[in-house]
Amino acid sequence: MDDLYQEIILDHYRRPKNRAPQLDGEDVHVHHSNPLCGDELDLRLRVRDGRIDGLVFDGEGCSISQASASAMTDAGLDRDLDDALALAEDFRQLMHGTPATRPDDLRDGVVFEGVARFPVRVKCALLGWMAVRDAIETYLAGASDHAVTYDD
Amino acid sequence: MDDLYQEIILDHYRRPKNRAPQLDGEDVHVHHSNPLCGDELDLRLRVRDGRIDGLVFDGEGCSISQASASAMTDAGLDRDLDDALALAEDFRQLMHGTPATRPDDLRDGVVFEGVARFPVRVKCALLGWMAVRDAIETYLAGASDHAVTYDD
Amino acid sequence: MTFDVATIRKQYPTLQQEVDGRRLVYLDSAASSQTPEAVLDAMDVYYRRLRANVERGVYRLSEEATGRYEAARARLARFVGAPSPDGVVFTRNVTEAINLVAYSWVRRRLGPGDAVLTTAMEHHANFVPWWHAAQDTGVELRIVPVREDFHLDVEAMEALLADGKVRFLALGHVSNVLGTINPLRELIALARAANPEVVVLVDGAQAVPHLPVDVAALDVDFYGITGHKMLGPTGIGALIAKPERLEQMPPFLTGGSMILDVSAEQVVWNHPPHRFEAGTPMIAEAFGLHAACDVLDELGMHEVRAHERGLVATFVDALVAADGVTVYGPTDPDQRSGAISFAVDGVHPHDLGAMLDSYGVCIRVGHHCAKPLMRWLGVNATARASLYVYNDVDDLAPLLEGIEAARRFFAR
Amino acid sequence: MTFDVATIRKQYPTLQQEVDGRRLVYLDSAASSQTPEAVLDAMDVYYRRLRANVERGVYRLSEEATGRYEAARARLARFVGAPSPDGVVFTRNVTEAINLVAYSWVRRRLGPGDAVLTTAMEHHANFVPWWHAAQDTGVELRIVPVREDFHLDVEAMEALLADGKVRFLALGHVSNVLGTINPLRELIALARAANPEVVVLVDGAQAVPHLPVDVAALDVDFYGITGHKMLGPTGIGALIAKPERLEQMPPFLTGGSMILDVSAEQVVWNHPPHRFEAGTPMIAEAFGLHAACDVLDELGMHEVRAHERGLVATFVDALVAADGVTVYGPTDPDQRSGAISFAVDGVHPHDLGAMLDSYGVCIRVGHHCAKPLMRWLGVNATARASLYVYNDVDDLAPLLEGIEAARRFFAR
Ligand SMILES: Cc1ncc(COP(=O)(O)O)c(C=O)c1O
Ligand SMILES: Cc1ncc(COP(=O)(O)O)c(C=O)c1O
Repeated sequence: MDDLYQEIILDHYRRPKNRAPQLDGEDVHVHHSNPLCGDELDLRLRVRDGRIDGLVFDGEGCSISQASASAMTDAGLDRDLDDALALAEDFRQLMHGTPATRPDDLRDGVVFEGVARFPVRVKCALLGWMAVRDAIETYLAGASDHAVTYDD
Repeated sequence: MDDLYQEIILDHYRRPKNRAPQLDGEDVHVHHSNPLCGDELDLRLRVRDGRIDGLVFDGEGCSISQASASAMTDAGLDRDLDDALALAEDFRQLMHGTPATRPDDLRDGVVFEGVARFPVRVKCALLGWMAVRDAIETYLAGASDHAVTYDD
Repeated sequence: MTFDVATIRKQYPTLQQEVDGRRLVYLDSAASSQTPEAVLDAMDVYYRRLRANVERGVYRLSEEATGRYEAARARLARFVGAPSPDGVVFTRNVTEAINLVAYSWVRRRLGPGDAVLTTAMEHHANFVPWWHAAQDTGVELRIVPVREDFHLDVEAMEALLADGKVRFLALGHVSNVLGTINPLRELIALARAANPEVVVLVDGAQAVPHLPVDVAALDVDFYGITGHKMLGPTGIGALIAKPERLEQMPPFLTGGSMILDVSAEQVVWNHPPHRFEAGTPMIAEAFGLHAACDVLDELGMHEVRAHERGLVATFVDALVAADGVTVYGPTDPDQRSGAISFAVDGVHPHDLGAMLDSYGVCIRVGHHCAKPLMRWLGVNATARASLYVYNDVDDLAPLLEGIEAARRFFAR
Repeated sequence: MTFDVATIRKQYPTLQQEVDGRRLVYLDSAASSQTPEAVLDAMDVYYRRLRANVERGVYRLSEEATGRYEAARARLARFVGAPSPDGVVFTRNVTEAINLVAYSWVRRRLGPGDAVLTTAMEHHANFVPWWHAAQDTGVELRIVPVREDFHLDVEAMEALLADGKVRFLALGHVSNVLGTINPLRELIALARAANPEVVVLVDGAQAVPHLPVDVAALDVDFYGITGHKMLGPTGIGALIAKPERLEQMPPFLTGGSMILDVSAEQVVWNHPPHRFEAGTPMIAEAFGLHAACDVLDELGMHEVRAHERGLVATFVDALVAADGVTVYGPTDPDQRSGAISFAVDGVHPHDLGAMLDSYGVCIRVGHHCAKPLMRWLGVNATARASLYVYNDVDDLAPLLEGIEAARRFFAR
């Protein structure tokens, strides 16, 4: 329990950052869902000069998925797109048990390390990070909308 | 082994009675087979005045199936059709563990009693008796030919 | 006989464990039940003494194994009140049993202009096969909605039947989410009134483990069960059918054992039930299922039901009374079985499940393979506690404790 | 390491028995193999410690059971050289694996003008599904004949491929009757030469237990295996497929676990392999199959093959030399595996089987689910002795003794 639900995680869950249903001037909107848990996530991205200029999420789901999305927006804002993609990959590795190479850049993302020991919850923690990766890739591909459903 | 292969059974197997590929003036021919064991039986019946006037079998199969068919023809010849049907039912009961009610009429058929303890072989012992029943019913239905395949 | 849960529990090895120093409280039998020693022993008889293939051998191991495999078929027939073992087809699980009917009956016989009627309360196993068949064949799929009181909407069902096009009805006996016991006789009578020829399949996955069931009295064409929810092993279920229905059906899976003869020109199918059991069957599993029927009959299915009825009343009352808990399903214990879905204010079911796990309590969270019902409930997921013969009132306190802890922990 | 059969045998409980005071000699592993303690232990771990449903639970029992269920998939992939666990679909047996392909590939994609090529040497499991699909879809079924030397007739096969209409090839790896090891690479190359797009399914039921198999090197699209012939439990088999093939296929059985989303309007299928595993899977059986792969790899598949190669040479030579015995199958041990069919002059196979049983020797008699091959051999049935890791030369004497006794007993 304590491995999973660190205080910082609960903080993000109770007082999420960058949670909003809209984003002015949004370039991309992606919707990701995980039917097993019923997690749903809308992520909106605004890009200026190859940089993440706006990033908000909205959704429903367990504390891990919502807290991780919140921590992700915090760590992702203001980054170059490539850099954000690399950071998402770092987080993904972390969820598969590899220590983070950029713990400082992940900010509160690092406290999700303990989730790696709960395979069913890894998908929850990854939801936001996979969504931002998808949003960036969608943007780079010139599109503005994308929806992804994960298997269990 | 000894329960199954009584000397009388082996005698019928080695020197079958009424084994022939043809029957003069035949009224009905039935072909019965049991694909599991590969037993095949051709039975030919001639009826005069409601009585079994001719009864021959031919076929291929294990000793039990061939010996039982031989014993059956011996017991069946010269009987009224109804009587032969009743006798076949008596044999069927015997194979399901009920003592024969007409042991004398079954003649050598009674020695197959021990087969009842070998479920897989019961079908073999029944083959000839089920064929004669079918032949009589086919005759009574006014037809002259019938083929039946048994499941395992 | 009183229902002596303490003694019963000793028969279930998994329940002897502790989790973090706490007694393991298993409240997920609607997903899969625990397995008693008697079932494990029966499988050991096969693996340790009679290990041989069945239906074909003339040596004693195989003959005895075959005899016991067929005895399991007869035992199950007796357990569910089927008139003859010839109407019992062993399958991997109830999902396969339902698919067998979808492929060998519905897809073979129904087409455009015909309708299949199912309900919004079904497990995916009794929904997706009809949806898929409808896609492929042009059959129309109609869905009985659920009422506010968590029962099927009988008036709406009548309306869906009115034009007489419904030729097949697929209905769950007991809902795995709501616990609702459907009034089968009444619903089937409705369907037969609209079309006397309607063929009826009942998904009995959640009924046979918990209620006395008599398929002959229900007079249904097909009834599906699954072994792992009724104290049996994984890997076995059954389709219980009227033998004449099976006679009318072409095979589904084909291969060894289900044929009488094979050549390039002609294949002669075997008779039911063998026609529908292609290849080497689940032999050890059939031995185990036989023993599971024995265990349940020794307890007595009326006694099992009485025990669960009392227990579910206690659990439902306590959950309804608990702060911030909403129960989805009938509250009258006469109308429900022991699967209790609920929500806890401010706590996602996933988080609740994780918290309860830390209290040694195993519950299921998620959509329970009933997405259409989840849509109707307006939720993505629920938490579900479910009861069986080895549960007792002492399992309630840890559940409530964990719920309360989660409520406090996740309060925003 | 030498192959120490005496030590190996101790692991197989059934073999510890006596029949009428004689050691049980099990020569029917081609029908079903014995099960070692390690496999039974692995299933016990599930039933006694981790008994819960998989793929859905957030509590630890279920999480660990899920992890091990998926580990079994990876283990089997490794055992047969499949590049990825995503290409491994668990089925009930190989019969179901082949039917899956018949329903979700052949029936969905082929029609009049197309041909499926199979052989006269196949088990019904790899014959009847194609025959049935041909009946229903108008696909043409072509059959490669068998040569006098008990190998497939390669020239005839070339002729059957010549018009390029063959879009699917279904081929056994090792014959369960003749023991013949088919030269897969050569035969598949022939088929691909005639039509580079041909899709190939191999029935590996009799190969994987006895030979080192590397499906990636064989480069086949589909490869079927069955657990109960490879020291595993009953009730589990697998389809090993190229993942991209599975991606292209609609589901076969539908229900829970194989979907992502379900509504009246839309069903979203899950990704392979889950798309093809509907409902609760064979969980304990997967644990057992995992252990069976471990046991075989510990023995070493090259060593298993070497042991059986030596043994089959001894058995075949002795049977060929025995009075009145005819062996059906290649005599060169390099071309054959350990299933040895034979006839005894003047003794029906059934009678032979019964006599051998009285000597404690278990062999199979009958058509071995290979009626087309029986027709070609011109017999209704054969006797078959088959070998595995727990057999040794000391099993030969009782076999020969029983044969000789039967010959004398039934001499007319
Ligand atoms: C070559 C071959 N294919 C298929 C099968 C069928 O196997 P199962 O009955 O396990 O599906 C067998 C075994 O009987 C076999 O020997
Ligand atoms: C009502 C109902 N139907 C069908 C199923 C599917 O059972 P199985 O997975 O054993 O096929 C379940 C269990 O999950 C169920 O609760």
